[in-house]
Amino acid sequence: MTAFLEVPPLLDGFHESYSVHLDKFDGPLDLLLHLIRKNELDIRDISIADITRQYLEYIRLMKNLNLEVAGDFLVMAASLLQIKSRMLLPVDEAEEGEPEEDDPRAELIRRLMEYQQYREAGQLIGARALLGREVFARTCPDPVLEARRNEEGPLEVSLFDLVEAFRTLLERIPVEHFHDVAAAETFSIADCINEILSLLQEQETVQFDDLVRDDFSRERVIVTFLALLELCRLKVIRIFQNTHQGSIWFVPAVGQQSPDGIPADEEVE
Amino acid sequence: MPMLPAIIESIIFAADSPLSLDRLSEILPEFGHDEIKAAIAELCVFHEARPGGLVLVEVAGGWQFRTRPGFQQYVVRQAKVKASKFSQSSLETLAIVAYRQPVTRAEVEHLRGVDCGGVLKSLLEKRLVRILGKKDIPGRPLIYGTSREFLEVFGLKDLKSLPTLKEILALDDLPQYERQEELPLENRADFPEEMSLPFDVPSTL
Amino acid sequence: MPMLPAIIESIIFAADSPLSLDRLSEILPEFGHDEIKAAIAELCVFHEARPGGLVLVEVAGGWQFRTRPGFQQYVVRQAKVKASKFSQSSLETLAIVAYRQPVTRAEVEHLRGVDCGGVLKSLLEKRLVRILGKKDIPGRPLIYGTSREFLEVFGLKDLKSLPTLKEILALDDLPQYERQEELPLENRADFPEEMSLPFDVPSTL
Repeated sequence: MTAFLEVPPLLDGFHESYSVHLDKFDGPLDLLLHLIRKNELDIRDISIADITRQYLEYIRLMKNLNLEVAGDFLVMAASLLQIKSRMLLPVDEAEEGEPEEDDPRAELIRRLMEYQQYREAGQLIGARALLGREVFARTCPDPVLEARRNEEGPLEVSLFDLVEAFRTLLERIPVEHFHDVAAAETFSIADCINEILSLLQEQETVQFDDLVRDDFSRERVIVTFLALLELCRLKVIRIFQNTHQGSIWFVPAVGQQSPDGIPADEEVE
Repeated sequence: MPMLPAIIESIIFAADSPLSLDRLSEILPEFGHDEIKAAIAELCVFHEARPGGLVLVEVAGGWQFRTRPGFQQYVVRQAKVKASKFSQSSLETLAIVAYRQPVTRAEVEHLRGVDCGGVLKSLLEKRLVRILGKKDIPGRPLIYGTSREFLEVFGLKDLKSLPTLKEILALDDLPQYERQEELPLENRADFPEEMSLPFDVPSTL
Repeated sequence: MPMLPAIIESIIFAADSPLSLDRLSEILPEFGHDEIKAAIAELCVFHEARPGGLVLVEVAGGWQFRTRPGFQQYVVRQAKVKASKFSQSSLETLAIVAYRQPVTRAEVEHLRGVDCGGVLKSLLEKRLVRILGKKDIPGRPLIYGTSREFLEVFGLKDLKSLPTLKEILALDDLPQYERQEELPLENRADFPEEMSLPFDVPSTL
């Protein structure tokens, strides 16, 4: 895949008027496959030394042209050098300890072959007659059908739409309203409330222990407890304890209410 | 090269509005106006004569394929199952309820800045949102949360499976190392072109 | 009473999306399932054989009229029709999601060797990929799969009609992704943060 890359203007403006033809690669594996093909190598028996040298030359070229080199390319550079160094070591070096793969290249070769498989699959599906590219469907709504539309069909919306709607909303409003929305790394009270509500949809009663069984950390227990208190305060749940120091149980304070069940004067408040 | 009638057929079929003879002539400069006119006439006769479900008709000054009159009774049978699309306001409201539950109408309205009574009511009717209870503050407002149907519509196992905003935002982020790895410009300038790179171990391999 | 093939033709023509055989049977309860099936087959053959601009194809589990392949050069001339394009990275990513679903972003990135956040997001926006939920492993990462739109756009009957992956030759092991729980992120973590040039890394060599 050849692309026409513009060299971004440098501070000194020297390269400003330059542009070069340079093969553009969709990642380090793509570049490696290209090198293997160019050198007519067998993918199962690549010369790490040659490939590594050419790979690094390419990266250096990109750098000299002030093209941004993605971190992924650098990670691969490090891996190649590591493999190369391991191949320099005497073979009996690895006799102790856990059995290693004999060929230091094995993992890389496997990745390359697997990548090649998906790369080809991508080309195959991309070569199909695509809707909106090679073939087209009718875009004009049928007037007969349009006249009879109503809103009672199944709902069609994706999870991504929902989250995107939320994201757009957040962009509109000040951050302080949402300090707790972009959940911290840790388990938040809001998460825990969601979890409890979710559980209560499935079962009538829930035990405190069920909530902390998987993760009995101090943080989790406190968060869970606070979430329960909050739900209790909101009168969403009721809490029971049969014996002193016994299990804490809780049940929904109100059953699943149907929309018809809303009192007329209370209709959405 | 395909036949002109077939070409015109495909263009008219894919168009989102009726196409006039002049417009078709513009689109197909390699064909004469009269040729195009004749091809359209041929297509009209063909579709009218064959016992099919479509006809080519002239509407609003242009040509368009329509279902054959008399077939409406069949065509409209699918109308009632059209998937209902969500308006931006229902999506936003639903998102707030999903991410902030248990939540009151006042809280939803505070966030959206507009009245949400109608939207909430329609979400309740669609059973995506349910009433969890009443808040213990003056006025005892209703508290809303999402329903089991909500999970079903979005194909979620439970509320925990709802992607967090952070996870979606993370799709735009570059990986950590990519951000920190900006090469200082001075180094590049200092870097002698001909100098062999440290890793360029003589190819003894 | 009109002929069944003509009725089906008008219904499919009017529909917004491909209609399945089952759906057609529901819409036309007065006809037998087998009758409908035979009529569809007849329609397919008819449109394929006549030198017209449309064909009836089976996609995403249903039937839809589309312009005949090869006519795009004419169809796209209408200003409003914009031909969509796919980059190699989106096709690769899409292929991985299609063949490996449900799949996490980390798995896609491991297979491609590059960050895929941006590509995944644009595939989500194009509705070709959807969020299936979260994986039950530590960190609960989002899992992705392909959508119905993916089948429609790529003209596939179902996921089983994806082209078979070229076998990995001469590798004794079966695909290793099951074992690859531990994604090789160690490499990245080992990467010295303070390094100035990528080439300086192997100081240990």
